[in-house]
Amino acid sequence: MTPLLEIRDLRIRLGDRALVDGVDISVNPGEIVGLAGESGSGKTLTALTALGFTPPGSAASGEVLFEGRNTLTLPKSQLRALRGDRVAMIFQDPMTSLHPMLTIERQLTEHQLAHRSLTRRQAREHAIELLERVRIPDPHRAIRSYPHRFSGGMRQRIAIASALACEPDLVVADEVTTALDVTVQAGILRLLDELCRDTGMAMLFITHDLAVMNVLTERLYVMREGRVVETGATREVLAAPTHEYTRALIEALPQTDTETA
Amino acid sequence: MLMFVLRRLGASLLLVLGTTIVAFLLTSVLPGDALTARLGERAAANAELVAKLRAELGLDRPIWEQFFIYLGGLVRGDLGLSLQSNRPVTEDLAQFGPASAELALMATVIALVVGGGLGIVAALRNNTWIDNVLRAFSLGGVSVPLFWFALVATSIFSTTLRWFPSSGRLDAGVAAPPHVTGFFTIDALLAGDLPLFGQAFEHLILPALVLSAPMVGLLMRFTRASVLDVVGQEYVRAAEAKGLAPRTVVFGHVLRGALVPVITIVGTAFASLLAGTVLVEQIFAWPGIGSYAYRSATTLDLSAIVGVTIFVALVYIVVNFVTDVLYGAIDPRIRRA
Amino acid sequence: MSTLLEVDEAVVEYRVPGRPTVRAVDGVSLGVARSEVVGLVGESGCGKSSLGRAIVGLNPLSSGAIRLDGRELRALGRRARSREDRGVQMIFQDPYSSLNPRRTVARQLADAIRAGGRRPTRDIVVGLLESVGLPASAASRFPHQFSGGQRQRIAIARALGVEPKVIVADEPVSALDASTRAQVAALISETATAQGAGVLMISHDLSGLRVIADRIAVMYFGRIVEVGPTEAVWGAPAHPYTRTLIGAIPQLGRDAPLPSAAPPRPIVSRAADPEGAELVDIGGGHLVAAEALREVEAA
Amino acid sequence: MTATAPNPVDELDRRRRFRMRRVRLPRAWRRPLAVIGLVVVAFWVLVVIFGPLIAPYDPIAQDSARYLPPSAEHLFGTDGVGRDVFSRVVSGARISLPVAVGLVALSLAIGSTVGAIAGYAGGVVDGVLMRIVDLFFSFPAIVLAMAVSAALGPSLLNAVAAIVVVSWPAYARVTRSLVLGLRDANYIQASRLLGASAGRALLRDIAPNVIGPILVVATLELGNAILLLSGLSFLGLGAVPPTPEWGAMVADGARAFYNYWVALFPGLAIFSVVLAFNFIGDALRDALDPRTERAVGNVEV
Amino acid sequence: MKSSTRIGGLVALATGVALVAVGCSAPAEESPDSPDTLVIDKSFDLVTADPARMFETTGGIVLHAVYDSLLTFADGNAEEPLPSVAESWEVNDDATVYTFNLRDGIVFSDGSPLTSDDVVFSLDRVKNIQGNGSFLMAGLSVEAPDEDTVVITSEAPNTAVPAILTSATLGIVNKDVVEENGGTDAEDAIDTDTAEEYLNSASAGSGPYTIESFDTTTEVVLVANPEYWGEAPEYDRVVIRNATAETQLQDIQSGTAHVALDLGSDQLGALEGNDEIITSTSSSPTIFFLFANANVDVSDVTATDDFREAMKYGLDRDALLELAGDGASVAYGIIPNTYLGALGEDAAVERDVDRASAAVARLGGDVTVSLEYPNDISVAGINFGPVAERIAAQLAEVGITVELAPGPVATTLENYRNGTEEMGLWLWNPDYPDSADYLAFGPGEIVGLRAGWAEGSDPALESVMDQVSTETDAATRETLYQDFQKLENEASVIVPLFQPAATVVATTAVGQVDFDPVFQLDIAAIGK
Repeated sequence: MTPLLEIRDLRIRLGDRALVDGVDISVNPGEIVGLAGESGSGKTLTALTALGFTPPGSAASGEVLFEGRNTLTLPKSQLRALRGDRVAMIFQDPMTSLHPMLTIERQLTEHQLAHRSLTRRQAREHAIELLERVRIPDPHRAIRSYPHRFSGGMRQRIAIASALACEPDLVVADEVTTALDVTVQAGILRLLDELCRDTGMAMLFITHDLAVMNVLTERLYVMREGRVVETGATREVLAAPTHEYTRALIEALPQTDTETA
Repeated sequence: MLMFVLRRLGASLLLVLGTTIVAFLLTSVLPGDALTARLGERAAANAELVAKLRAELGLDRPIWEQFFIYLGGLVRGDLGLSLQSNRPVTEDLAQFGPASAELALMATVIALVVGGGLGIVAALRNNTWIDNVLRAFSLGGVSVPLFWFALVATSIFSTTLRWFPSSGRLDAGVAAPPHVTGFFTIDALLAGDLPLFGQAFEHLILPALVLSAPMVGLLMRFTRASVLDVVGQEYVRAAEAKGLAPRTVVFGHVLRGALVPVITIVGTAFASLLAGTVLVEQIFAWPGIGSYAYRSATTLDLSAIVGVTIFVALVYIVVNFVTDVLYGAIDPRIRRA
Repeated sequence: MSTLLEVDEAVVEYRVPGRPTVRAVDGVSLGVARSEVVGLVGESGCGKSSLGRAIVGLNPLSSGAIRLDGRELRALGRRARSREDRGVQMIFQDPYSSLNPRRTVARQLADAIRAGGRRPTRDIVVGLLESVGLPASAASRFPHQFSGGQRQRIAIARALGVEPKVIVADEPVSALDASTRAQVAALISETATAQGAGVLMISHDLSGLRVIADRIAVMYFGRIVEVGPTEAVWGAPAHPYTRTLIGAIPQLGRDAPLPSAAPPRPIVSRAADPEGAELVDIGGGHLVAAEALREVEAA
Repeated sequence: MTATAPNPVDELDRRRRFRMRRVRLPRAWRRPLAVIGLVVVAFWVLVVIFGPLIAPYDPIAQDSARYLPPSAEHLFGTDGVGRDVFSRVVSGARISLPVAVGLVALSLAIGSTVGAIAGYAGGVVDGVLMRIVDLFFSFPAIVLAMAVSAALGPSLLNAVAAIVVVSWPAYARVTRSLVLGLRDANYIQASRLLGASAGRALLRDIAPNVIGPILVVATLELGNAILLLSGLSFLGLGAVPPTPEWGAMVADGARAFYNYWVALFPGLAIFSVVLAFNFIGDALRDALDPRTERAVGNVEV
Repeated sequence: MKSSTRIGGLVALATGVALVAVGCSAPAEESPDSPDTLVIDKSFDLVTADPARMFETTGGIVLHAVYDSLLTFADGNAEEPLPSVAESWEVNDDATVYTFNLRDGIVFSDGSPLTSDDVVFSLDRVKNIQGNGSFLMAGLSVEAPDEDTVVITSEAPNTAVPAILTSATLGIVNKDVVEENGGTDAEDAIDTDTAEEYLNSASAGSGPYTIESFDTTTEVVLVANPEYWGEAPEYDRVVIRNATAETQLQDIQSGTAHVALDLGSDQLGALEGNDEIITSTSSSPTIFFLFANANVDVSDVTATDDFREAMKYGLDRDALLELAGDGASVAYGIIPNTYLGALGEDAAVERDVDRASAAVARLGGDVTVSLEYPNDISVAGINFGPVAERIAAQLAEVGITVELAPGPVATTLENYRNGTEEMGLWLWNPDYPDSADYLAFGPGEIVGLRAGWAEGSDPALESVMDQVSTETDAATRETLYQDFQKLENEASVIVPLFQPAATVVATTAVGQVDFDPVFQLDIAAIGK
């Protein structure tokens, strides 16, 4: 199978500091791949290159092939055509990733209108469908509303709906449940899992929480200081880590078991 | 919501009352007497006449009595008689207020366009040489002594280049357009008199440009800071991640988010333009509230000083109110309530 | 077990003119014994932080009382806090704003030692630093020279410096990196209990608390809905909310399922159902709100 | 525009550490405008100190012909009564700068005391004090200053008094908002829990942390003070002749602006000093927590 | 112009103003033809357009064009009053009864005829309203024996009556119109007359112009009176605008205004070599003077003879004259050089630093005095500031430290009129063109009192004043006025400094406009 996203020997330097230091990652179509690591490990940076984002003033080398095109060298206009359409992003904090002064409708339709030849009405109808799909109650009313009317979990659902709007092949989800309460997180995780299965889209899921990683992702990359230290099928890796860093991370977690579930 | 408006209104009224009291007391306890200046050389020597005039103007009463008489008038919309112009202060304010407002609004528009525009550019070119040059430019605007700048500007653009007329709101002897707003440019347009509009505009533009200098600087810096603040927000990254065109991102997302603090500063800056108008109006012979304030102060024309003070306090309150309304229009979070 | 800190029917309300009064803490009673670690768990907005701040006196109580060794604590006023009241100390969530950026670590620790009624000496300062795993050289430095985890250690040392009877730790590890959380949490409970102090550890992370807490109290909508020994609460949660909470925690393990997503049901206020809000002992110091038992009966 | 969104905790960490690091002043000086500002201010300070040695003529002696254009003998020409403009500009620095510094110090002392009390005490005290501040804010400063100067007779001292009366509220507002922001900072609360009284917390814990931002405001206000003072002198309500005050000198020159040198050079002197202070203040403001930007800016008007 | 261009370049460079980008349409330049509307720039001191209440310079200029008085002056002549509303007049030997024959066929601007009733009403109204100009009617009473005759009787012999009657304050108003609008000439007119509002918006005179609009702060617009009995004026519409000397300079250079009245030597330099501008300079009757208070209660320094001597000889009048500009002249006595009895150059006081220093030494040296003056008014383009600064510099050379105490006229005037200024620098404009007006400078008179010079301080001087006020013979009066001034100079309480040049600047389109020594500007005469 040809990978949807293939990152080969990615190196990102900022001044004399190597932020990402030779990373290889691949994501197959329809696959949920996890990228784990602590702060400063370079995981977010690596994932963002899928959308062609690199920090200002940094130098990136290697290849980031999305559907065969290298997003590191792609012209800006082509990059824009990809973003939001073929590859979408969901951010950590739903409180800040939705524009507080724009209606939900605008935030769900503007990229549809930019990437698709749709009428405003069509885009709007699609947006309502999306809201239904992420289980926002009363979507017809919700769409005229503003983000501040919704709770954190609801906002994250809206952000997910926005990412789904153009039926992307890949979604990059960056710590999307970190800011949420566990009960809310559970709902979001189930929703993401279900959406990926239903639509066949792939997801690159970034988190520092290995338990979340365990329940959601199929394959896992563990990063540390700009390098991938361990990779494999998620449950295998977490059940029997080979790298000491992975082991240390697991040990740092509070001991939990499945008895009570 | 209604309670909120009422409370605000109440607070505003208290503010006006407070301002009135302070202005009244200050001007009353200060030495000096407008009456003297008004009397001719010979008449001033006539003690009987002076006493009679003082009585007529109520200046012989105790100060608290004067104050209550004044307050009584104030309630009826009577601000007393200006000694220098020899007519009701309200009439003076009605005449000079719009002149200054027109000037200040024009300066604000210029500042919004120039300062706002350059502020956006500076923010988007953050930490480049362009940013530094623009920053120097904005600080220059804030730092320039207006009275001197006005002199230099008239010397270049009126006297030497003759691009702009040097003084007044209209050419001499040209009748003002029919009074609707008191803004000659707008009134001329309303009257359908294009040449008159052109003339009014020509007179307006140079003093407005000079007056806008500090505001341009201020707005530029605020727009820059505010845009920078917003550019760092995740929702801007989100907009980019949606593949929107840069123009859409800047104008649709960044500016929208950056507007509230900018509006705040426009509001406060507008209300405080008066200090600038005093100096600028002096030099451009602009018959506005600034020159009126200066004349009132130097002639110790009590009613006029208090009148100007109340007027300015009212402008301050109105501007605050307008900014609040604008906030609501821009930011749905504030609209709630 | 003698109760050191006693929270008795505490109510905290926030009044904003023109808005309905918010009752953040709705009649909570809770005790912390000497050398005991009590975990207070709940999700955002449940009132756990309001309660924590009320206990140390940063939020005034609308009604109820906080007692330390039987003596009622007063909320912070304009005047200096009395020596007795200094017996409760707090460790804050954000390690960046909890230390004065303009004072050296030594001086801030000295303040704490003095507050506890001792004369600060270099030995005591160094001893405190060492007890939280920091080198003596840290004393002369300023807070900004430390990482988040290190700062939290300094904050712990400061709290310990007073030799307090009770430490309230408000989400002390949630701002730290995953790998250091367990260490810091353990450090708090170990050092404090070693001194004989009780600890009220506030957290949203039930699994994290489970490791260090002797007892766990579950807070929901301003009320404690279940409280009991950790293993009892974790192993046999009696209140539906506690069950939801536990079920939502993602697990490690080869056959860990996706966490359950059943949304927790909102509960009514104490005023609307005083009996349902009453805590009932279901054995072994395991208390649960009566409303939960009603549901069991109904089922 | 293309920046990445790093890990959240990461980002939080980085921003905070970055903020702390930037408080250290030397970084501010790396900005070119700040360097220019410092050089210009240093230049003027030297002029203030060595003024009498630099000035070739007595600044008030009417020794020369009137309105001589700039020449080797009179670098900046002579004014309407035959005084050397260069010497007057140089001596003017000894008036404008120290007076402005004193004025700002006075306003700052009054304003920040009121603001600190209002901010820390809160409640009724805050309400009353801030209403008073509001009152002065909505009061047309220049009118008040003009009236006071006109009535008491123009003098530098009266002008200074008038400006102090209208400028202290700005400091009160800034200080209040800073104190208010810090009052609930965890380390203040921690300090209170350790037994510090409100007053002690204000002085020992809050004061050192607000003094920086307030001094930045003061730097920026220094420029404003010079502008206001020279503005009043320009209107004939400030410095009394033959004092070589810059604003008054511009007024002298305004009468015959075609002899541009009389007004141009003192005007440029005001401009350069104010600009330099603003360059420095702006760089300092940048160096501090970005959150103070808004508070600082409000005072500007 | 050349130097202005250079400033432009320099300043643009220096400030780097980027305003150039803001282009503008063609400037509103005047065609070289004579303009339809004449624009005059004047620094306003307007209060009212009611002649009975008006007594200001600008008001005088405006109302002289709107109201005719019984007599007038014309063509720069200030010595011989000419007929106006009165075609001829006679006076009795002791100068107490003046009989005026009114001209036939004069009508007001509304077409109604002007009769002796209107004259009596107008003059009595001035008297009873007790305005600033009422003193002109002091001691005079008016009667109308018939429709064409007016008789004015003076309580004491008064040769100045014809000159007084030329004043615009004594302009003849239309009795019916003014009464209709609340006017009265009754004794209690001060309380009951309410015609001012009307007269500020319209006019009720017979002069060459009528008022179209009147604003005390911005501009006054006059239009030609179609009913005017005399030769029609050149311009149908005249705008008099309020402008400072600096603005006037800009306006005249940019063509915004055609006539500028207040340009002084500071501004005139800018116009040198400008061939679109015609300047006309003549002597002004305004006297700038300095006084040292003679009242010991005010100052025990300035009240001494030694101080006065130091002041008199310490001043360098020629150096002060420099500040007053080309065409100004040293005031040798208090009476202006064109008036009867003016002193000539032989009365000049030469500066004598030694003598002045010696006087200061007798005072014990190290004398510090305060000099007050108004700093917000300028006359003939001259600000008091530089003059005061130069006086201070000159007196410093003889050992007197002069602390300058300027202020807005509103505050300084009060001290001046209360006689509490230690030293004062002021000016005097004649109330009417007669030397009698200058007796005000004697001890016990208005100005004398302001200098703390009480009645009886100088018996010799005062006896001359008594004589001259009742003397009817012109030659004798001339000698007495000269004696009066010599004694004044001797006493040196009040030191006349200079008479400034009065310069009227006009564009070539309008042609030369001359200063009028009585009315400052005769609007109706412009362009003729």
